[in-house]
Amino acid sequence: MAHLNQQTLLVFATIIFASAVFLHLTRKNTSAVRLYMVQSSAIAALLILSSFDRFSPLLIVAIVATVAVKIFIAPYFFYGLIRRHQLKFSVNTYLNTPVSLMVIAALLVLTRSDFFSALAVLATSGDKMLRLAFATVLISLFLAINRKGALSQMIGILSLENGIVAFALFAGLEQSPGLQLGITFNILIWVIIATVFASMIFRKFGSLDVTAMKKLKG
Amino acid sequence: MLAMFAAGAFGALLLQQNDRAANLWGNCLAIAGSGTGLIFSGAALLRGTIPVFVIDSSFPLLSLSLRFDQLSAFFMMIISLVALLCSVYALGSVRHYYGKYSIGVLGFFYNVFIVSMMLVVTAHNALFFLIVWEVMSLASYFLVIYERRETASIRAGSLYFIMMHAGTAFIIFAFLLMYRLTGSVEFEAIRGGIGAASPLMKNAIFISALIGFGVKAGIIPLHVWLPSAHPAAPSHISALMSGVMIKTGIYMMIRIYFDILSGAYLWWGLALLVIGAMSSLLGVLYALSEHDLKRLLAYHSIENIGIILLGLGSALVFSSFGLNTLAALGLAAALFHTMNHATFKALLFLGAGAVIAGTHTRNIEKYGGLIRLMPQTAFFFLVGSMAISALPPLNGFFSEWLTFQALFQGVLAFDVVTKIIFILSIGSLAFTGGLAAACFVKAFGITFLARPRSEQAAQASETAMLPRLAMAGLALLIVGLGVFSGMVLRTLATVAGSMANLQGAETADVAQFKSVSIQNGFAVTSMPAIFIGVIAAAVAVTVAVSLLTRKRKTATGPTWNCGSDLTPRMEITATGFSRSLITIARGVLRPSSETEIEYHDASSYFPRVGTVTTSLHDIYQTFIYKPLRDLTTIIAGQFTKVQSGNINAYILYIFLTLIGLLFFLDLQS
Amino acid sequence: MNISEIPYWLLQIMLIPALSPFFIGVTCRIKAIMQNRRGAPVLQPYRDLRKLFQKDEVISEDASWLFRAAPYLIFAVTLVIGASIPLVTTALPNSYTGDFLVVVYLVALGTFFLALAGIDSGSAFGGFGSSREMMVAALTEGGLVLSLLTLALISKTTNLAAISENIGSLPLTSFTPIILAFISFSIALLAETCRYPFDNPATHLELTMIHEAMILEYSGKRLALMEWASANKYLIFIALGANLFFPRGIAGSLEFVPVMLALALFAGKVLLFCLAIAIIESSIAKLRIFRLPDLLFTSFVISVIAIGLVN
Amino acid sequence: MILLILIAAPLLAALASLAVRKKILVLEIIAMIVAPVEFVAAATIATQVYRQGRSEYGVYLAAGALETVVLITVALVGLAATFYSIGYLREEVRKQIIGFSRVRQFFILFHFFLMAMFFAVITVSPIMMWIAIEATTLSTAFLISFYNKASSMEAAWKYLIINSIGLLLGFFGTLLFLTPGNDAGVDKFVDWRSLVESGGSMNPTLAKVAFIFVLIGYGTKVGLAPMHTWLPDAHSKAPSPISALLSGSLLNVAMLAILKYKIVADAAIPTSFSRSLMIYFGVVTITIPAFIIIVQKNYKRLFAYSSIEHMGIVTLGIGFGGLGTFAALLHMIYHSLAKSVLFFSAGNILLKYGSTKMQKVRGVLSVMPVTGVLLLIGFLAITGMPPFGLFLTEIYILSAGIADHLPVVIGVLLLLLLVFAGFLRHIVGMTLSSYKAPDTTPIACGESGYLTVIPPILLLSLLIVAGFYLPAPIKSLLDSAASLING
Repeated sequence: MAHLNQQTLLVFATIIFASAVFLHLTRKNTSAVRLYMVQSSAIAALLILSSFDRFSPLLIVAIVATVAVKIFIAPYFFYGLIRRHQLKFSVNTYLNTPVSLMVIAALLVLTRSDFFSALAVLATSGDKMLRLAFATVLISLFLAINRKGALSQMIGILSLENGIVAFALFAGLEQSPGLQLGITFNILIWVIIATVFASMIFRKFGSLDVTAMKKLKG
Repeated sequence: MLAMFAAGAFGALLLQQNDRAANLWGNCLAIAGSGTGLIFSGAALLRGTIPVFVIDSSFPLLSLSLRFDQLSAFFMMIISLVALLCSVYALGSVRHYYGKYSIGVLGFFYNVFIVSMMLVVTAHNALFFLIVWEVMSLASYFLVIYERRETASIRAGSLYFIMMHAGTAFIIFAFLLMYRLTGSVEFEAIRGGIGAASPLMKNAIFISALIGFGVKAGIIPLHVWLPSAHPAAPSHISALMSGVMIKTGIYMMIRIYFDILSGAYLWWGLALLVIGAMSSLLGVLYALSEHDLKRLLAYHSIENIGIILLGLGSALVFSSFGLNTLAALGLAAALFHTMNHATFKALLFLGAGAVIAGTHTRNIEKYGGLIRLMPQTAFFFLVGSMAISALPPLNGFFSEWLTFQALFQGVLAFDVVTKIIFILSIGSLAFTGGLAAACFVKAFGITFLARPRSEQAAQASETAMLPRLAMAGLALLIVGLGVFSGMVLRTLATVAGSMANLQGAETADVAQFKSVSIQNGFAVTSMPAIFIGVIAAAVAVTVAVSLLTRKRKTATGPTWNCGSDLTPRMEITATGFSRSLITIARGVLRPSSETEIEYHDASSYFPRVGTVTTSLHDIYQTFIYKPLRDLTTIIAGQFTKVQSGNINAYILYIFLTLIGLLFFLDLQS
Repeated sequence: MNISEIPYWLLQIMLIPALSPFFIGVTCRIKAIMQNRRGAPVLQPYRDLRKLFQKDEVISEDASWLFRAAPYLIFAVTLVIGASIPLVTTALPNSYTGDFLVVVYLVALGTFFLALAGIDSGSAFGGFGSSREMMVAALTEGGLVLSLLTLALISKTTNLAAISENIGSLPLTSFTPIILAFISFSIALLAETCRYPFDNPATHLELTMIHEAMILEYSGKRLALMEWASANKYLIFIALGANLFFPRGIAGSLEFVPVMLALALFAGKVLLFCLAIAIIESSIAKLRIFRLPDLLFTSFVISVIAIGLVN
Repeated sequence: MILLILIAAPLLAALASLAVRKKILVLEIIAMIVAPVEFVAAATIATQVYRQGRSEYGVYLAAGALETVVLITVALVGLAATFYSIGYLREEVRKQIIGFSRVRQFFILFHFFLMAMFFAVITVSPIMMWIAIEATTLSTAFLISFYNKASSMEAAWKYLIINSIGLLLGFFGTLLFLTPGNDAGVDKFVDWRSLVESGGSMNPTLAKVAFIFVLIGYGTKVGLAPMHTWLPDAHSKAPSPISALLSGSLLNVAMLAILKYKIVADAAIPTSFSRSLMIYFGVVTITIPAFIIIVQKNYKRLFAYSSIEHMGIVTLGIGFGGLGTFAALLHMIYHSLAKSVLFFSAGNILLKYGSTKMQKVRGVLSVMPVTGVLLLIGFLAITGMPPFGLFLTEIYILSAGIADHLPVVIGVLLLLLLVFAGFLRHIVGMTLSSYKAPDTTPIACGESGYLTVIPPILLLSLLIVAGFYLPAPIKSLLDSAASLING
């Protein structure tokens, strides 16, 4: 993606990163899904941009599939889940917002630190974006840790995946479209299964709070 | 021979539907196998050839290498001998189990047990050795828990198995160190390559081998499994375990300290002496306080292992000074006592088995008067008791004498610190002898003499023919080994001299009238002379007295008891018998005694029933094993908290691991 | 062994059983005198034995063959020991049973059967006697072995006759360890021969007796043998004390005159021992049974010190 | 061609099962046909690899020595688990725990699961491998929640989430490894071989970071502590044949991924890096379960923890290198066999006693003699008692580490002892103790059916034989695989 303006890329990277941060801040499940859609859209845009220099029909299919899964199907499932179980506000965290933000800041500092410079060799277009993408990965992981809601965890994981894809794009690590398709298909299945499970869990436990599941220990 | 045992093992397993057939098949093949083993090892021992079998395996490092050198052949002979007689005993005695437990399973593990012991003492590849060593533990474990509907057996078995496994861990460590030093697991190669090892390594090997094999041998404080495991097994198994199996630990100590590891350090021998002294003295004291016949015998095994270690320790001290002749003397003493203990302990366990079979109890307080009901068993037990109490002219005396002599030489040879340890070892050996005699007066007296103390004892009957035959064989062996100890010693001296570290050492002269002379006449004794002397004197006295008093009549009457009627309750009990000695040794034994008195009325002036219960605090449990177990449980509890059930925590672990490793990487670069 | 040795061998074998009742009598007599009694004549023990041999005997119905056989065996053992130790000469080459450990363990053999016989009758006394006897015997063993070992180490041999010979030729200056060992040995001697402060040979009171309790059920010839054996043991220990620790005067050869002189000297030494024992018995009280171990351990420790002082 | 069969057969079976209506027997027949086919195919591949060093189909599927080792365990346990499942499910159907649709669901997912594992093993593309391993997660999620109980839902959810996160991190690592291929051409198909070849040109620090991610990622699937947390839950809640497959096959497949990346990483950086990491993870992974095993109350969890511990041993062996690698691979095979036997017996016990609490299981040896013996022998095998092979491999692994990692070896020896003690206590309590029937529902003595005992018996016999005799082909396969890993 060397032909693209650094500035443009940084904007996308910031969008991806910011939506991950906002995922931490939001109190509503619906807005979380929306934030995910924003993030996915940014990824999709990046994908499309990157496809300009090596056009192939299969790639188009792959991109379309990705867009479909990430922007439409996954949110659709999530919305369905929210609708069915009236889950609009069921957001519960371990750390309160300020502390969460501090942790995020710490993670951000971490990605700025020296050890990360090794990854800079990957950067075909400036390591700023890479660092942001990596920060997204970590912050999304932190989301899965911090949130007690099953839905938030799922979104966290998907956001993590977005972060990785973004990282790959910024580092110029595109895979062949066939593989891209496979991965997308995988994610689709994952989203379906996870949604079904979330729904089943709601039926068994009466909420999507994962901390209710603590029978298995020791 | 292996085939015979294998056939015995699997045949018994196949025949397990039919108790009788399984018994016959399993034990007869065991007899045949151990008979062959006896001939084979005897031949190897006497001819001095060293048959070697090596079969390569498909696994790296492992080869099935068997070597019948002198030491192996000697131990093999002991095993075969005891196994032979125990099998004869078993043929007659396992009938109790018909219909109760599977005879086939017993036969299977019995045969596996024997054959694994034989392989243990002949294996010359560390890996192969470890395998058969563990198989031996495994087979004996299943024999210990054979009476599996008894909770005590299961508990004993578990303790036994865990201790064995712990021991094996140390043994593995010892071998791993040797492997590290020499890059080989073949004994021959290790011996060749280990010479240049650093002192630290050698000491580490010494310590871990000591712990590892010490567990098997039952040295204090690693003995805790022994008093519960030996009694739990059927009696012929106890005989084998106590008489033979624990000696495999001794065998390996000899093998490693005298054959493989060259250049012993002084403190090794001294450590063995101290452990030996402790084990022998404490073992016999614990035995004194025991009222379970088989447990009592088991504690005596600890005592005797202690005596063997005294011999071994002195040999190691001598060897560290390069005094090979003296070292060979100590080693020969240890070997002799090993063999003797195998015979008399086997006999005693078999006798105990016969008694238990007759009375259906192991509580010594319930016996009494059995000498009339089971005269032959009583006689054999008496022979065994005398031998274990080191009374001349039986074999136990000679090996203790030899051990004494080895220790005496130590007092003569060394400077103050070493000397004091030797003196104290002598003292402990002397006390041990006396206490063992006291203990066996109790064991034999309370069991066989006076009146039956319970219904069961009054209804006991003599055991079957074959068990008696086995016991007779062992008793004969005890007398024979005692009387012909000179000749035996000559063979043992060559065994001791065949060790790599003691090459060509001369130990003893066997001179005119089979008298044995140690250290150029420092000590001389003749077992045949003692034997003949005592017998001749006894016969002469009997003849003379009966000639003198042939007109005098002998009447029988009730025992005088100050005019009151005598009941068995008035006889001395085992508790009472040993109580004074235990009270004296309360500093080490920590006895507890509870006195319960029931009164006729509330006034507490007229006691109706008084019960005194004495027992010992198990200081090893309290101070070593229980804290260890508690600590483990506490740590385990902490580790359980890792699996808290909270999925967020689980993800956090992954996250932290990731961050941690990345930081680690940062630090590295 | 040639023909000329035979009389000396006979002397060696017969000396202990022949003289032991006499010295028991002597001890009793001395004690009696010290206690202002007249006492029985010194030959009284011989008369007692004769009387007992002529009596019928009653045996407990609970007793087994062991009870019957024990007296013979115990007596025989004392005979063997008596023949094995140096009495009047060190020239009898007894390298067969003359080892001090053999002697100690033969003593134990006698004790073993004595204790068993005590239990066998089923009487409450016998059992307690056995228990105490075994306790004392077990605890004595350490001191006994180590005190004799002191001598063995000094003379570089464990053969009693050789020890006797060697100690006799030592200069007096090297006597410190020997004296210590002797103290230790004396304690063991008192314990083994059932004397004050360990046992009261004169009573049949259950609180005090050890040895007598065990032979309580014996009568007639077997009692005679038991008493005689115990007398033998008494003399044996005194002889050991006399000839190992103070061997001066013991004959070094098998000629008539030195042997007879040695015999006389031996008798004198034994009499001295009897006197000492009688004095002890008359002047101290019997110890409580649980104080005995202290004394026996003292004996053990003294021996350890003695060995430490050797060379 | 045969490689294709390996994937096609389970796929077809799954589709065929999907089409079955009403008849359980048809499902069983399909499974019974397919399982031997897969096994024979795997065996044929093994022979091919033994003879020619490699078996290939097109550019996409290939198996070398290392793959074959894992393939054998998958096929073998798969075969046994198929037959065992039939017996197991029959019993459950008989008890009316489940009905037809559940059985069908079981078999469909079972076939998919097997297919995913086979594919993961024989695909040449790292990304495809990632996809396949992710597919195993997805196909087993519903198998774990098979009984639809709250606790099995919980287990499945944790399984799904944790593994997804782990695998995403692994995916990240994979991407990082792909950088060297980046230069050559954008659309180039990257396979393992090209990765190794271009490994030398990789930035060392980058390779290290990538390996850390891969190790954590796939390590989650392997059950390396502290990423193991899903494993005891999932393995204990799944139906027993699935537990056996999870423990006996899936862990090996995931381990294979780590091993392959290790080879790649070693091409870029000194082996000491990957080794020290693996030693670290090995030790932690042995330590945690070793302690938990002592206080465990649930026998299926006990076995699951034991699986973690054994994966730790394998990791440690690879970390030690040398003979340790060979032993680790062999250990994987032995562990698969032994652990399957244990899970099968656990299944039998569960069928009989209806509880996974050890406290409620007493006197197995009296109630079900065959299962009791299987459990006892399986316990001895899994704790590394001779004459079973695990003993030898553990010794090999320790001997490989004794020279450079003395404290580790000492620690591991003690931990193994701890495991043994814990196991002994539990197993003895279950098997040998006497069974007292509760008054309400006494348990009938006897086994649940021959199909529930014959597979474990056969596996056990194989284990015993393999403990005494290692066939030359297997040995040479292991040798070449080990030399691949050791570099």
